Amino acid sequence: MTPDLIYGATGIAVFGIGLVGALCAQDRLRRVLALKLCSVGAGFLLLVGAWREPPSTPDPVPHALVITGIVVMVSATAVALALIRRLQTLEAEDEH
Amino acid sequence: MIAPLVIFDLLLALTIVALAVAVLCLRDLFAMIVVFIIFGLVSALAWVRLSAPDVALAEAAIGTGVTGALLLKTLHHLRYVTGRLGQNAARGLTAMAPVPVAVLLANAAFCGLITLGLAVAFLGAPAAGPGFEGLVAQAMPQSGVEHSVTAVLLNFRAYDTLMEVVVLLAAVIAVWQIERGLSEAPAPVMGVVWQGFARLALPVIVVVGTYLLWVGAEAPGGAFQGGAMLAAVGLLLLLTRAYVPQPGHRGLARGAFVLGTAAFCAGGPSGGQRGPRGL
Amino acid sequence: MLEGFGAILIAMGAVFFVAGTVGLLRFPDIFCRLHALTKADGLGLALIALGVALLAGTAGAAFRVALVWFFVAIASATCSHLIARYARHGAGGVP
Amino acid sequence: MRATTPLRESAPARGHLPPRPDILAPHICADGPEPTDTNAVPALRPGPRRGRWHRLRRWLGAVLVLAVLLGMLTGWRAESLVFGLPAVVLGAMLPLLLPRVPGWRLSLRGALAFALWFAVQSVRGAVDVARRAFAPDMGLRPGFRPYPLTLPQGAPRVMFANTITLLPGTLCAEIEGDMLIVHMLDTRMALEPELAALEGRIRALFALPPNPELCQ
Repeated sequence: MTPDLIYGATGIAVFGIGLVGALCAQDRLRRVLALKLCSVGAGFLLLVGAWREPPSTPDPVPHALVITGIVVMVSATAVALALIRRLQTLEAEDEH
Repeated sequence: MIAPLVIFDLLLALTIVALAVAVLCLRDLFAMIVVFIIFGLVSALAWVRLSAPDVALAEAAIGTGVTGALLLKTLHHLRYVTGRLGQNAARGLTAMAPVPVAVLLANAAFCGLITLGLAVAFLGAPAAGPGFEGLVAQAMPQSGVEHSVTAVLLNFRAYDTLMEVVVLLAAVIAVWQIERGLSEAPAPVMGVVWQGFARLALPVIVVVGTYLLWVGAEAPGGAFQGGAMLAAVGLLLLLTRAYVPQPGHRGLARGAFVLGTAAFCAGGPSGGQRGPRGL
Repeated sequence: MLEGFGAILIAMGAVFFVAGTVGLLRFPDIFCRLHALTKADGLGLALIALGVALLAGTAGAAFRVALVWFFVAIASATCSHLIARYARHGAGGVP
Repeated sequence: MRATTPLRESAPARGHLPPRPDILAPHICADGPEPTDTNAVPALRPGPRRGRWHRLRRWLGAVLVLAVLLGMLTGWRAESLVFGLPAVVLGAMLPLLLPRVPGWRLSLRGALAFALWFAVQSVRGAVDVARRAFAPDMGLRPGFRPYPLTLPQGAPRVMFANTITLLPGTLCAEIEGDMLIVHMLDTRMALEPELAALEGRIRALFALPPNPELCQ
């Protein structure tokens, strides 16, 4: 039982949960969050791939990739949330 | 005999999965966002266990902090819109058109298949051979910095990082265009205790954010993490109403963003800090 | 010796965190829960920070830990004040 | 059925109210109706150094503190100043964007005494709440109590509000003008003596005159 096995399983589970949420969730905010869950799950898998037994240091390239992924994900989330705000306003005006 | 750290890892893993399920299941949107923030922080803790402190810092600051602020802003806007109409529960506005149960089931089955495939691929992958760490260690003297993750981000894969700064810029421009003419929910009045906190915290956040940026050259830290701290400064200023966004300032802000990206193209690692600030 | 003392402090801090969490679960309303969070967790964090500073040994690390403790303490007092204020005003918060 | 907090604050029990002449005139002791006007607190400020020179001194003090912070974090390395110097200057300027509050100064003796007292009180508060959390009968009778503020605006008040939150059984819920709304875990406890003692300590910490009658 090493951390890579435990957290590899966690990553797969989180990715799966996120996928289910992204396809099945009923409200928009939750779908965006579900996609973010997917990205965290993928981050887990990349980091597990980079992990080495403690005396040796982990592989820095996947680490850099995950950081890039986090930044890109926050950009995507910002755009998605702005779209949600716009949609809310439009719908609210329609009902008015 | 199981080592205590393994028990800790297992507990942490279970917590993460439980929190992820809770994000999908909680009915109250505010509770969902709070649980999501906790999920991000606990995953960051797990990433420290995978000896990736840089990534954990980035996830805590950007993936959880900035994202959480954006989510709360969206929820605030949502409640503002619904409150102004005085009807129509908050859920109604975020909800999408109902989907037939059969489609839902098909989707779930599809997800299950993909996840299963992922698991098979993960377990069937060959045992971890040597990755890039040898190559990175060889090239480290040429990079001019002492921390390997920073070297990969800013030196060896600089085009990749440039791309991500451009993505940030594109996102900021897209958000500006989408929100053009949208009536903003006013920032809440927070009171004197909050003002006192901001007065104390603002300068320290600036200094600590800059320190993170500086220390990225040799230890965990870096431009994006420091940039997220500086983004927090902007948020604090908005929440204290010390700065009220005005249409006239937009051109100035746009210029600053484009300049930041241009500065990064010119090769300065400091250009990266400009990007996250706008979010 | 120093390690043992640090470990004892961290364990005591953990006990206070457990107490705070039990209070959070048992106390009847949001204001009482804030009491549990600010006081018990505040002392728990202080003890853990002290223990970690002892274990870390260097002055620089101790300073960073002290800085973290200071800001978490102020932020927790401010946050609990804001939450209580918000809860008193009902769902509004924006007057 | 457990008692929850009623949302209205109730007047304190008669027996707990000590005679406090200053309560009758809180608006005189506090710094007047206009909170942003520094000139409204002449009686409480012993040294009349004000105006531009005073603000510059405060700013330089902030720069000094931030520079020490940066030095401690970076291990006093000279090359950190490339990023550090602009950050320190900018950081010290940011609070100027916030509404102005009266200046303050710390007394070293008051600060030492306060730190010691604060440590003891936070242990008391935490033990009290932990005992209640584990006790079968939590002994709660929550409720709100008003408490008139006599401390001047700005840092002393904020410090007072934040420290109340760490005292046993009390939590600062709101500041309405010159009235502080305190949430108590047990409204049978005596509130005024504790808060009056805390007020005295804060006055000592900020080198303010000890008794509020002075300002009349």
